[in-house]
Amino acid sequence: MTRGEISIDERYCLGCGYCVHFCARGCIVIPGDRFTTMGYLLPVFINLERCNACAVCAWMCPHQAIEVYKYVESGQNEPEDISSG
Amino acid sequence: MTRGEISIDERYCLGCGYCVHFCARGCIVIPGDRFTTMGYLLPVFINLERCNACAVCAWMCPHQAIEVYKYVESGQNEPEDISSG
Amino acid sequence: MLRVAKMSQRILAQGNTAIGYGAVNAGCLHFFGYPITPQNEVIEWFARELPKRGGSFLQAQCETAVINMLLGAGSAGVRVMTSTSSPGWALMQEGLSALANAEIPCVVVLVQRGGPVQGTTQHGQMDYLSATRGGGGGGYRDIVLAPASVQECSDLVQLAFYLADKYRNPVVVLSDGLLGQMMEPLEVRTLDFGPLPEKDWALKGLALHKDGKRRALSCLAGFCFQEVYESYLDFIQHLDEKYRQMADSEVRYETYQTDDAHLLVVAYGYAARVSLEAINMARDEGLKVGLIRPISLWPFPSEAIRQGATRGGDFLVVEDSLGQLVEDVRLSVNGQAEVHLLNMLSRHMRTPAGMILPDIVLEGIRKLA
Amino acid sequence: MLRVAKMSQRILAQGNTAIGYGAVNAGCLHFFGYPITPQNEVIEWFARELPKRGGSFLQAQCETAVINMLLGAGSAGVRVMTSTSSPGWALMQEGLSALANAEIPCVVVLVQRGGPVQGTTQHGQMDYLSATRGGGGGGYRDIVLAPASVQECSDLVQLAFYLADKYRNPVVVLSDGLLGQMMEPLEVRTLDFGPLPEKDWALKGLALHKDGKRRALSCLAGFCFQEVYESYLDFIQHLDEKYRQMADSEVRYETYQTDDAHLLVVAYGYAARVSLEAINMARDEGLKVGLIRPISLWPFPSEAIRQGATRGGDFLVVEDSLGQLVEDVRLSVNGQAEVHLLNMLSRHMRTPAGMILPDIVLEGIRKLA
Amino acid sequence: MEKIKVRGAPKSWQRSTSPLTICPGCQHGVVAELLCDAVDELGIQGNTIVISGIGCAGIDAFMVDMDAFIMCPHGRTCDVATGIKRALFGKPIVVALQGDGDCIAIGAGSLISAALRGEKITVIMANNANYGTTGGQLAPTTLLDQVTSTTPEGRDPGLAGYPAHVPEMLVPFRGVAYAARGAVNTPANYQRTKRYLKAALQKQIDNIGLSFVEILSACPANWHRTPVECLKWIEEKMIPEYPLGEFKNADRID
Amino acid sequence: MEKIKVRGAPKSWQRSTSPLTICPGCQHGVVAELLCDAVDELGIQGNTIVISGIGCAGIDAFMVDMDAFIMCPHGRTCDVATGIKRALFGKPIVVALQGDGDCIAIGAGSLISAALRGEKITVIMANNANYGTTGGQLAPTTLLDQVTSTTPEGRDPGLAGYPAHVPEMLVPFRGVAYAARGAVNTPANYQRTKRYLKAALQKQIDNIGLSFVEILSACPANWHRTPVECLKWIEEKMIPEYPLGEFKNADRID
Amino acid sequence: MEEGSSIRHEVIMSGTGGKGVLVAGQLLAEAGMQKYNYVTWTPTYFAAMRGGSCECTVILSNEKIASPLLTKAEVVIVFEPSQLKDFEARVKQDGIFIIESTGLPGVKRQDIRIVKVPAAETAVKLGGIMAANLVLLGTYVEITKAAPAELVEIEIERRFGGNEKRLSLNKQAFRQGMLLAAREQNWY
Amino acid sequence: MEEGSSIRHEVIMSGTGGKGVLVAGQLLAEAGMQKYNYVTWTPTYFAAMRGGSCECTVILSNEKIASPLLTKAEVVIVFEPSQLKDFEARVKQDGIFIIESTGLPGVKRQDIRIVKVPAAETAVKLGGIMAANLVLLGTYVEITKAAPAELVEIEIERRFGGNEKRLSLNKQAFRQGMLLAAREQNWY
Ligand SMILES: Cc1ncc(C[n+]2csc(CCOP(=O)(O)OP(=O)(O)O)c2C)c(N)n1
Ligand SMILES: Cc1ncc(C[n+]2csc(CCOP(=O)(O)OP(=O)(O)O)c2C)c(N)n1
Ligand code: SF4
Ligand code: SF4
Ligand code: SF4
Ligand code: SF4
Ligand code: SF4
Ligand code: SF4
Ligand SMILES: [Mg+2]
Ligand SMILES: [Mg+2]
Repeated sequence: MTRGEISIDERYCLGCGYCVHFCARGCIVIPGDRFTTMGYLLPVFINLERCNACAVCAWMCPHQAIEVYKYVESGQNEPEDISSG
Repeated sequence: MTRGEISIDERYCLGCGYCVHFCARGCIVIPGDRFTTMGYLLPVFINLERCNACAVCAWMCPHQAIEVYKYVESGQNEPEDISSG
Repeated sequence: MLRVAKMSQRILAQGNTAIGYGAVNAGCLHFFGYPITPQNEVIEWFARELPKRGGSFLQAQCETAVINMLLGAGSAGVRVMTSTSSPGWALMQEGLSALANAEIPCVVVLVQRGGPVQGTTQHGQMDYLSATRGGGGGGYRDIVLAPASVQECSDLVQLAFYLADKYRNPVVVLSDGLLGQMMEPLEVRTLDFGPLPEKDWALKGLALHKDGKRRALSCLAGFCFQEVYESYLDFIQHLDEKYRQMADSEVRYETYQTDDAHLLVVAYGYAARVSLEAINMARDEGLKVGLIRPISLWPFPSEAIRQGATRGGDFLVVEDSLGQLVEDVRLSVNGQAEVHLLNMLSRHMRTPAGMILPDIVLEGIRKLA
Repeated sequence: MLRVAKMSQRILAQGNTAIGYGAVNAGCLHFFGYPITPQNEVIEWFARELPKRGGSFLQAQCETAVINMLLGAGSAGVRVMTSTSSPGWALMQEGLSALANAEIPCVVVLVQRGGPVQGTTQHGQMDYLSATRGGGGGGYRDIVLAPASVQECSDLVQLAFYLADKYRNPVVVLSDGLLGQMMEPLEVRTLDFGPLPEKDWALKGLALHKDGKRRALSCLAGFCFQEVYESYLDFIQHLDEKYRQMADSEVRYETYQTDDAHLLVVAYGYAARVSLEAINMARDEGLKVGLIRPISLWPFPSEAIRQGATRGGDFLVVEDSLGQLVEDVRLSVNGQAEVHLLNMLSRHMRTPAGMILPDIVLEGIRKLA
Repeated sequence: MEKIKVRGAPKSWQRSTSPLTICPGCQHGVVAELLCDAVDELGIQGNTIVISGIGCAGIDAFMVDMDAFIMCPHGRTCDVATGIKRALFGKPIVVALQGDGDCIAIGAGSLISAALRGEKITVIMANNANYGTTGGQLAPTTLLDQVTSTTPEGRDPGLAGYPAHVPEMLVPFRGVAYAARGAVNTPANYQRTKRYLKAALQKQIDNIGLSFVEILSACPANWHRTPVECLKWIEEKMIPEYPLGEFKNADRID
Repeated sequence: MEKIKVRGAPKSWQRSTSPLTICPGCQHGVVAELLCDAVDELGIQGNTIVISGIGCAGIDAFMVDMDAFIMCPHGRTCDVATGIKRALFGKPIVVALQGDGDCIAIGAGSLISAALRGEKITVIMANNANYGTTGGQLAPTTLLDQVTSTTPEGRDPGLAGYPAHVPEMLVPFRGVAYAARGAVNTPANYQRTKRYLKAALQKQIDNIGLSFVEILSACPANWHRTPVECLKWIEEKMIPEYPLGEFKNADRID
Repeated sequence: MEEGSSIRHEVIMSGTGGKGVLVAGQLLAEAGMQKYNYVTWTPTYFAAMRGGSCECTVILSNEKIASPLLTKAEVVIVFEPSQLKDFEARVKQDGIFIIESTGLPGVKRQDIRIVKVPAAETAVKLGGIMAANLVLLGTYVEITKAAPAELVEIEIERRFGGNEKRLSLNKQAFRQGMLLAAREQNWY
Repeated sequence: MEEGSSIRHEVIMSGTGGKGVLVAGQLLAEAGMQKYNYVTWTPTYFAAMRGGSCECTVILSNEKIASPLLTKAEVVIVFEPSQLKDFEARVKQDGIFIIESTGLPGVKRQDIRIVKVPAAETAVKLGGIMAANLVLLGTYVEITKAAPAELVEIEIERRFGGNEKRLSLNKQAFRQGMLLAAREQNWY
């Protein structure tokens, strides 16, 4: 199974919670005690195991704060962007 | 048969010729040598015999220059205006 | 002049909402408007309050529509108003001169923002020339009243309705973003300016006219009609006389410590408030400086300023634009005194939130007094 | 200044069509317009001629659209213009100040009619204040050029395009119904005003920019961007400097027999032509009278007028309005001389066809000289 | 035998006192006549206010013996009508009388917005396929290939777009109660169009929603045809592009 | 194992350098993202010019790495777009990016006229059922009974009219090549809406006519709901009033 | 072009819309373009399309023309009887007042020359009342010699070239007007 | 109201949109209405809806207030650490600078009294960061006694009456702010 990972850029995240809402695999949570540089509640990626790099969180993030990565065998050539899903 | 008559007000007629065109009974002509007060060709009512007071000429006159009369037996009560045809 | 007919309560109100209180106390039951910062509180006030009072509120599709709805409603003889800010004001120019041409009374509140037009969403005083000189196509004059406090926002709106009806002409209330947003105590009261003639010219359907005859209005008054004005020039002459009468009768201004002043500050709206503080500070330093605050921007208090000039003082105009009011001061002074300008380039910050603050005006005064 | 680059033919042309010749000879291939009397000949000329010359003509749905199409086309860096009359001008006020704010060059020809706005379909000079003071929302300045002959209609449109590009600012050509409709011989010629900087700011798609970087424009230039202007006040300061530079460099006027004159007539457009005739008549009677004809209404030739005033002559302003140009003359004279006004109330007939005729001006001169 | 008058100018017709007149054969006069007829038959003369836009069609407002705002700013007819309707709390019958340019070029936004609001007014648009007043320029209603003074080679849709079909366009609007198109090029069409006008006014009387009637109208001066030739042009060119009929007739909107 | 990036901001996305930002959860950002996605997939970044109207939706133009006229005068977006399209003789792909108020209140006349002309531009309307920028007033798209700051008792159609259905309205226009409505409240709708946008841009590339896409967009600030609640409101309230789908898709117009 | 000499002709033509006043003036101005350095043709009218009074002023001169509008002109032509009274005053002293002769009230001034031309009658006889303007123009050109008749005829041809019937009617009318003037030189 | 005496309080509050700066100022102004003849509350902010810097000035006085805007005020409260530098200069000599205490760079001026308040921390502890403004307001009221605390509390109740949770949070925050001030009167 594909494994993925995301990174959330604290400078851009406004804590709206869409990523949490839309990750069907429950990989993102808002702990409530962490804040972005602008003072908003920060979401955190917690589930490296389940993330399949589907990129839905990134599509739905209105503030382009998320980057999605996928683990591939070294040397394997994957499409650069699966957003057009 | 109904008999009618029209009068054309020279002050308002602009000589467009619609009345001539629309009188199905050929009661109106533009002789070409008569002019209105404003210098337009004047139409003339010529056919007292055939006019049936249908009022079409008056409807179609854009300049409200025509009045239509109808001959009725004295004392007979006719509708005032047949325009709503 | 300020005969208070009815007084009810004292509340803390924004300039923008004070406008609403003023209007309904003047018997205005009709508001047409369009959202725009920094006057949204005005239209929201009317949206909330008019229905409760049996009035009618409509948010139109744009400001061009708004001013033409005023033309329609004003033709019916009701008191009607709108409020807008600079970009919306720009869009109302054709309608405003149509109102002047058709001689329809109405009140337009212009809460100025920093320009040119869209410019910013914050305060500014850059529409002075357009308000006093008559915007788009020209040839007409509107009375322009400039409040400098929340109370005046309310009171001058009432005066505006009175003058609009008196002269059958639009009247403009020229506020600004700061005045509109700030809060001060407001005495909610009804002012009485005296009786007005009946609006026998209003369109209501001919069955409602005493003489049973139709009424017609047009914004080509002198061009089309031969009933009211025999010809175009008769109409223009009538306008000329009307504007002269306004100029003779409707000048309003306030002076402060002008008697012994060597320097006269001229400012309106928020800049006048700031200048007043600076004058107080300057007086504390022993500087002989006073203030002339035009309340009517058109007609302009030229005579008062001319008198100041002949008494030998110089002038400092303080305005939050690159220099507009200063033209009228120069015209009034007519070479009899020096006229200096402290303009928006002296704001305390470079963002749109920057303002002309008392210290800066004080500095300006110090240099001249 | 009038370096003729190319001359082709001499034709009898209306002022309105001369505008067309001027524009295409200035390389203008884009016209957006809307019909309105008395300038219909302009738009009809472009509708007929531009397609033949590979240009693009569009009749928009209204003037508000027109001025915003100019904003779009001007952003692309092409020479673009429109023409309108007073009501249309009023509707363009928001767009005009947006153009000034976004610093987009374009040319707007205003063929004035009798007002207020809709007023009449015939000549008038009632938009002077609005053209020179900046219509709707304020805070900006447009250069305003006023032709007084058919040849000048063409030549000044070319100058207008040059100045618009030079300053990245709209330029207004202020004509009137009479000038627009009259015919005179026109030398169809191309004028050369010298080189201009490349329009590197223009929007064309980033693939077409040398640096491959995007270009962005906005009519909230000082509010939104931090690339070009660091802040709002930087932008305003830039405008201030630009307007000062225009005021320093772009004053244009013509004098006639002013050297020994005791009375100086000031007039622009058709009124200047009529005044010239009257001055000739007055000179025949031995009256020492001359003419100052502002060609640029903004920047105004204040200095020339001030000099006239200090030499001791009085002034007679002749204009076909209730009095607008007279304000600028008064501002320039600054109390140094008497300024009299002969206005539209002196027209020879009371219908909209009435004009200020030479005899009437002569009478005015006789009273003063 | 006695002679009785059976037809003259309608009761609510009024001779214009304005120096503005219309050209010989201009059918805008018939549009005004029809409005008067409809108003007379509904008995609403004393309660009707007519707002006309600027243009030749606007001159019609001089010809009605009803309260009128004559020639309001170009294109703003529906806005002015809205203003007066609301100012008088819906009481009067308000008619917006517009040329095609006034209505669907510069006035498009005002009409659409009034339609969205379901403003209780009646809009009459006289469609003469050009701007009559200013000398015959392109209007949104100009036919394809029609020569006007701003489409000297004929209207090219690639550059100047397509003819506007206003009543058809208004059908999907919830606020619109009635939309029809008539003509006055024959006596039959005259009578039919009068029925449309009465139906439209009735919608307003019944306070249902906006009602709209377009009327094809000859412009001999700018079509460069004699008046009688114009009638033929209407029949052969205009009606095929602009079919006559009722497009919407709703008893209630919701 | 190697980590490769499969999704970040779109290629033609650009971080705004403007001090203007949008609120947390405002979906206008997604509209901008979708536009970038579509532009990237069509490979037209270097040839596209974006014209945005004034309003929160207009801020989107800060976020695209394309030539842009950002926040042109309110409602004139289609006019400015027309100007630039014609100035460059039809060469660039021109996108008019508007809020609902910008598009169908003050901009109604401009949109209708561009549609009548069949102007070769693509119009994107972000429908958030209110005026976001000015603090949540009534827009033509406001739902019936919806509370806004100028309809404090909820939108009453008798006073404030009916919701505007723009793509539906555009269908009968000959000049319109494409009209659709999408939403971004679910990943599926996100993808579907991207297809609409690409189809719309393709119409312009193929020079067919005006193309139009409405996108429902959450406004947490003025709906007074959390961002996630907004998604539900879109699903339950907005979509029933504003059904998603393609309403017109013409391969040629004539 | 006569070198050095200062020649100037000025004429005001007045009538109502549709009577060809403006066209007559333009034909004269166009013809004048060949002979004079300076020419002005200046119209004023009420509503572009729908009749109403209308007027134009033509000046032909070898020297720069200051005002294209004149309070009074050497020659005034009135196409419309009803306007006679208004325009009587606009003829310069010793000037010429050319008027359509049908059914006129008396002109009062004694210091001007009055030329009555049966223009409408003449035009109707030739085939159409719309040529009355050309009759009047012919009279004017013959009396004043402001522009050579041939140049005017070239302009008539240029303008009406497309429409043979109209062209020949107008040419005839123009010549007839000249003839009338030549025949009646002594009318006062 | 104290007759005859000339009392005046002036405060500038600054922060970013959404932090309750304007509300804090309004609560003070409303409360002041009961005690003073003259009150001004004057906001300036960037874009109405979307954050950005924002500021308000409140003046309470028994005498007419000339300018509602001040270059410098007796008291300046800064809600947003990043704005410290901009506002340091706007405290009058011997005035008070009330600042949110989390992670601050040093203030340079020696001629003013600096009051550091852990407002955010306090508010979060009480149940929500959005009550930080009330903490700061409490501190201000306790230090300056510009308005009686009870009057401010009445205003808090009026404004948040509909929302019990929010009301109690805000009231607690306000009192906590006062307490902090009372406890730390000697902070400099
Ligand atoms: C703002 C403005 N623009 C332009 C005009 C000039 N104008 C007067 S009427 C008109 C159009 C008339 O066309 P239409 O509405 O179709 O009426 P019609 O004359 O054909 O009956 C125009 C463009 C004007 N008066 N005001
Ligand atoms: C002429 C003019 N009128 C009003 C405004 C104020 N204004 C700015 S944006 C806007 C409306 C925004 O609503 P919408 O288009 O729906 O965009 P949103 O903010 O909801 O995305 C208004 C009325 C303006 N800038 N210019
Ligand atoms: S969707 Fe984006 S902005 Fe929203 S919480 Fe997630 S990362 Fe932050
Ligand atoms: S990429 Fe998919 S699975 Fe991974 S965090 Fe995002 S939404 Fe969840
Ligand atoms: S229809 Fe009327 S205007 Fe036309 S010719 Fe007959 S009477 Fe005259
Ligand atoms: S009333 Fe009828 S029949 Fe008589 S003239 Fe008129 S159209 Fe002919
Ligand atoms: S120009 Fe056309 S529409 Fe106007 S009055 Fe003449 S015929 Fe009628
Ligand atoms: S107010 Fe609404 S539309 Fe505007 S940025 Fe905030 S959420 Fe978005
Ligand atoms: Mg028309
Ligand atoms: Mg919106």
